[in-house]
Amino acid sequence: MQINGEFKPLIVAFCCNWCSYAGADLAGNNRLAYPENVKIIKVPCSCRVNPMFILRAFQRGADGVIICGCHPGDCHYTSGNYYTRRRMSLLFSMLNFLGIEKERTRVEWVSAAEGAKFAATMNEFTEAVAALGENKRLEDLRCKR
Amino acid sequence: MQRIGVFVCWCGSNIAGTVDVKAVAEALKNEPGVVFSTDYQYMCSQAGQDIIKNAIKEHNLSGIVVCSCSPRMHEQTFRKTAQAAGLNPYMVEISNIREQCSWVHKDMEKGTEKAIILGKAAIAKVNLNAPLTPGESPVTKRALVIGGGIAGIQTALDIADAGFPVDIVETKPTIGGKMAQLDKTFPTLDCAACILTPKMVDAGQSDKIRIFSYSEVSQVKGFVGNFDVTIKKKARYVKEDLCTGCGLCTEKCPQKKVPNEFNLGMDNRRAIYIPFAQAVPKVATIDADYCTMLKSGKCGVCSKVCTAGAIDYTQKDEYIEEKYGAIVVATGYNPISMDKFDEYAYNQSKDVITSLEFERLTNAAGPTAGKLLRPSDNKHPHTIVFVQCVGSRCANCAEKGKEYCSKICCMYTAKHAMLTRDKYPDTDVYVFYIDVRTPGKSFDEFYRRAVEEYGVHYIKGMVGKIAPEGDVLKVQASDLINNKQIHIDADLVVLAAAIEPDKSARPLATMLTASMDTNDFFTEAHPKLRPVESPTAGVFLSGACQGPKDIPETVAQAGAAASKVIGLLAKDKLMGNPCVAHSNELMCNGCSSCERVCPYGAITYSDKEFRMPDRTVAIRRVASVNEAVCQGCGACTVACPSGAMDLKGFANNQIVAEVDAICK
Amino acid sequence: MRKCSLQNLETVFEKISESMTLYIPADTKDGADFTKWTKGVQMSQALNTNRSAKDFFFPQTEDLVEFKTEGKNIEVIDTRKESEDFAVFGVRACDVKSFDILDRVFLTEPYDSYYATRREHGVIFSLACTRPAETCFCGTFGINPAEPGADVSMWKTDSEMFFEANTEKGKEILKKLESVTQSADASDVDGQKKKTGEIMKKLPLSDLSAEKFGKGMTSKYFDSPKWRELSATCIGCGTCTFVCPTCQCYDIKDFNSGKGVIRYRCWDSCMYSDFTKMAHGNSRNSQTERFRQRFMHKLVYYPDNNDGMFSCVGCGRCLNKCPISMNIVKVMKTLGGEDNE
Amino acid sequence: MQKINSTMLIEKAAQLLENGTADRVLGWKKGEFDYDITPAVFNSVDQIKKEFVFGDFCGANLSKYLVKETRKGDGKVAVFLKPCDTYSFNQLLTEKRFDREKVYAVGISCEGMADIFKVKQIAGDGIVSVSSDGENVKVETLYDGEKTIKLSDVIAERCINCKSRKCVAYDELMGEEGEIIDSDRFDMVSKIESMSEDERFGFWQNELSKCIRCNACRNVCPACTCEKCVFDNPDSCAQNKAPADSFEEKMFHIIRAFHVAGRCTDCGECSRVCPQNIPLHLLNRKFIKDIDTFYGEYQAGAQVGSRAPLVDYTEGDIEPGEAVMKGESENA
Repeated sequence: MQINGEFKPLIVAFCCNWCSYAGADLAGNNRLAYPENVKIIKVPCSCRVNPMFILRAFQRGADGVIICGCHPGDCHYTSGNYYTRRRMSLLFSMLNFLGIEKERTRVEWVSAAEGAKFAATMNEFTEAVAALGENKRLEDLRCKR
Repeated sequence: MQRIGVFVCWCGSNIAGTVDVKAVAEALKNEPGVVFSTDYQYMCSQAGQDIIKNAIKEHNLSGIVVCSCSPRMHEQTFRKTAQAAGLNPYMVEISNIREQCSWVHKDMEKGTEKAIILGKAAIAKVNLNAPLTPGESPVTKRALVIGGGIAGIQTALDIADAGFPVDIVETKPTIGGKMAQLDKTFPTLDCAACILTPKMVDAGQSDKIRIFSYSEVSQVKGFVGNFDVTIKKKARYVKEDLCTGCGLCTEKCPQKKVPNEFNLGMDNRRAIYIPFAQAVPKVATIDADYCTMLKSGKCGVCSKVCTAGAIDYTQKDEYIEEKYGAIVVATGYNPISMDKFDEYAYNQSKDVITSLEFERLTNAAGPTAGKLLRPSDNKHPHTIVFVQCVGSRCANCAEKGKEYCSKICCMYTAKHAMLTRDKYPDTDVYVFYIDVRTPGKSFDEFYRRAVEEYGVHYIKGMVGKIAPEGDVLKVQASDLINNKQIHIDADLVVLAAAIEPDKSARPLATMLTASMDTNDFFTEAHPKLRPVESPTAGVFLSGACQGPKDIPETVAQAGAAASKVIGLLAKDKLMGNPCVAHSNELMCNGCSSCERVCPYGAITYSDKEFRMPDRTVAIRRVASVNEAVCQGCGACTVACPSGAMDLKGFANNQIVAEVDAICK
Repeated sequence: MRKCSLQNLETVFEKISESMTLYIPADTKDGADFTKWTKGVQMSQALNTNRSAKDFFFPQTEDLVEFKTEGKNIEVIDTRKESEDFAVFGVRACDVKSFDILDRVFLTEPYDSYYATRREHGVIFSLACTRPAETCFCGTFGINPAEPGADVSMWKTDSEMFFEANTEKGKEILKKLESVTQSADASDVDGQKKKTGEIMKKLPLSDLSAEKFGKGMTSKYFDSPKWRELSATCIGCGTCTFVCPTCQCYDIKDFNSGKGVIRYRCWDSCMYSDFTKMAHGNSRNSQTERFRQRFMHKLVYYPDNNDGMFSCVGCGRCLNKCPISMNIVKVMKTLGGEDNE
Repeated sequence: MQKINSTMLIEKAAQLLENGTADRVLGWKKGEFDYDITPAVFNSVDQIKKEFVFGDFCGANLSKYLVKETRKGDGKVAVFLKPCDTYSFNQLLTEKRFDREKVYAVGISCEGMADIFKVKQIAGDGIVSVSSDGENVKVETLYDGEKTIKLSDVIAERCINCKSRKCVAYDELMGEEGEIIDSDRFDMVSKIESMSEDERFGFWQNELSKCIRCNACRNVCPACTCEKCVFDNPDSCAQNKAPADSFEEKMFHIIRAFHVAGRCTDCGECSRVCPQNIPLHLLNRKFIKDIDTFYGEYQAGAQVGSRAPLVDYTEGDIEPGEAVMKGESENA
């Protein structure tokens, strides 16, 4: 998304309620800054994230989408993030196959104790997406009118 | 269309310092559905909550958005506030503009802009919220414990102690399990029977505990609080209520050549038997495989000698149906088979035995009346070799053994070695080990005593081969510390066989829809935080069925499982989490994808008749979600290709609305 | 009549594209399709394009209007742009005829101004057929592939292309092309027309007759048990509809872009299970009914309302493209054959 | 081994009706020309003798029809299944989409089906007749008279890359059971993987922009048997009828491929029926190839009841970041 002529990538972060959302809260508690254009959507578990949500975000103008969940083995629901891992491995590989920049999508495991990791991940991911420029390959021109 | 109220919190300067809260409240006024928008210093304060309550009443709000701190902080607070004002608590959405906005951004303009967008996302979501009510289900105040070993007994005693009826289902004719076969227990060396049998008696005599011995669970239906269980009581051909346990029949029975499983086949029992003197229930059982009367109709000795008239050759398997609120799995363990360990000559020589066999050999009630005699010739052994980790920690020999550490072997081997040296100072005792693991209370001291006080030879290294030669067992081993090969002529070799979950666990897990790991140990709901619960609500884990454990750990876990059960049974009704999955039967294909990813077994299928769009009637298989069991993770919603499965509170359209609002 | 040598065809293209966008059939790896002409794009030799010329006048999706919300106000924006002039070159007689059918739908009340604008701005150069395929049956509907019609008719011989204007628009454009074409005599293409006529008689579907269909036949065919059999394996896709030059159903949908709502229309197919779905549900619930609708519309309902004109032009696209090879020819033969049984 | 021909199948179909094994038969019906064969349900011996046909143009996979057909009435449906169709059959059974008891499956060996478009490319327009003897195809056209083409030159793309000639499910087998074969079916996927990101994007942008959303790929797909597709469901947030923006083309095909990932048996029907000749099977094959690489070889439909890779996991699964690299570099 262009703000005052400067490219600021819009990042949608899906965070699981139990680990990563709490990790994001901890980043806040510790005042660890990351870009404003990272917007978090809370889901009960990373396995709630449907590939359609990811594509929808890109359609509507997101430049990067990141999914954060509990570390494998630590899922509140025991196995949710294992499914996330398989689904996203295949989905991201497919997007890459279609020539959509692989740097625009990411899965990161962030525990409730990893506020610093959350902030660092967001900073780093935003930077990586910023380097790619605007999302052109999965955009919907109608949303940019 | 909703009537939404927006409440922007300053959180003193926590939010207001970086976010222009007035601008946020003003900007959100124009969002679709919003009819009221305001800001206040502390929304969570009584005064703040009153603002919310009044606005709900005054503006007839159908939903509210609170822009404040994290929902982890005050979602519950605001839900209660809403409820107090007559609004369904699930019509509340929190927009996290503190932890995820004001605290991580410094620029007022940018922070305000982000806060507005986060507010819009919450409004977009609440526009699609529907009032949710947690499902209620009654609780049957009775627990089932599957397995009557020390784990099951302790769990049952603790539950009974809290006043709830408990049933124990045990496949053997008596409860007691493995512990009943042990001689002494480490590290205190109390006699196992002395500490176990009083508990067995307590269980047998408790008016809250029913023991279904010689029985199995054959079917489980239902869900937490409401399990319907069918128990198969195998025919034991003895009327339990009449048998006094006098034991006369077990002395008179002419069939004397039945291998005694309690002594691991090292001696014989009769076809009618009581496993051991302190059995509970102390009731005889006829072994149908050996009883001449049952096989050929000729004999009837036991019937003749039984003055109580308890013998009934016509008895049939009986099926009992009972309702339970909670189920505890305590199916325990077994030593693995030594068949694949040819190098240790277990099948070639009677004098190569397992540690459990050694327990029987040293037990006063065992086949040798507690005298340590070699099984082959009943001679007193002088050189005894213990081999640890037989089949444990087998990373490279998974086809023979197990990858995991069996945990108890180090300690019981130390116990065996120490007791042998104590009772028979003329013996030479060697222990071969990979590592000696002694992390329990007083464990290392115990092991050190074996080495230092009792002179047990601990040798780091593995035994390569054991070959019976004449009278002796040629033990070939390596000593890793001195880097040399060792040859010992042993009289007796004791193998510390790895332990594995009981074979009955796998089919039971299927019945309970409880998950298992690759080794067939039951999986806990959370490895750290919910170690005694299975992922299936209402199913709890006790003892070695969850992983290798020694007695103190097992008893601790048994108590923990019992307390979880008591907590459940103490409730009259279970309130579910209303944010659960829901299947739209009209769209469901019955493909089972959702069922396969559900960690809780919350999804069941039924064939239903549908009037199809083309006016024909078809019977289709469709999924339905048991709301009492579903925990709301949402795995099923993505596995479902047709979108028939959705999650209340986090519905597809709600999440998409948030995405849209954020990406606008 | 005008003509030019085939070598000089490119100068004709150049000339046309000076004043308007030109589309010609060009080969792709998947067959011919209308392609925007730029220098170097060669005209295909193929009999026909995968997709019909309908797409230029009735595109698959088309924005109708846009709504923007500002606070609680809604602004209505007419998104229509005055179309630029364009020319479609090499349209076969069957596709040309399809415009008669579409015009009757879109250019009668209620008048479809979106379609009309495109019709006004488009010039159609038709091209006579020389090598019809086995799937061609335009003759069944009285179409003569040697007299293709539209604004300008064209005939291609081994070395030359001939042009004959049929409308004012056609005359105007041929006038513009005078510098790159030469005068010719109408009889120059007689031989070729005759040859096409001969081949037409030899086509395997030359004996297919539409006589048993047309106005007033609803009751005769509506309840035929043959529909069930014919539609038994129809997969309910929209292939036949979307490749058809005469199918003209559309759905109107709203797209919420977040910044406003775009109301657009897009092709719809009566073969789809959600076609004309209303609050009460679907009007045709089984695939058999939907299947019947499509063919009854082409062969009976449309003629009923349009002086007996059929809404099939025999282009054969559905014969080539249907995933299960079910098509209007099989339907006509099966239903029409009922009398004889 | 004699190649399975029309006569043998007609005889079998008639026999199954006559001896009461089944009361209707799913097979193929003669077309207007020799190549435009339609799947059909036969109810009488008479009809079978008149219209049943089997040959090199019977590419249609009949397994999906069983979902609908078994819901009608009580009697059994007999169905003829080529090896690739038997995989779909098993997959449908795994997903409990029809009652096995209501079906009598006849497996028929197959050496590959012909592609009429390839025939037309070689023989030209105006095909009057086309027939094959198992080795050569004789074509007669309006303009060029008779021509003989090698059958191997006109075998459908999907059959050239056939994964298995083994019938994995049947009640009765005609011909040999066949074997799983080594094919080069992933070659094209590898080729695309080894392109640059821009080239890959260009390739797919070009292919997918041809899509007219006729839904033929979806409706013919034996893995797409949803009672209602998300793309048709107004409440699904994904409903869409036309590729109004190039995003919609990608959305539809990515999600469709994802929904059948791990369930797609690679029967190739999607690409066969695409009127725009989009190589849709390559999307499915990419998923198959990735699944094989990431989680070990898995063939959907090889066994009834097998657990599809997307409803399964292991604790040591590859991480998405690594997976993307692996999915890209495997062939580089």
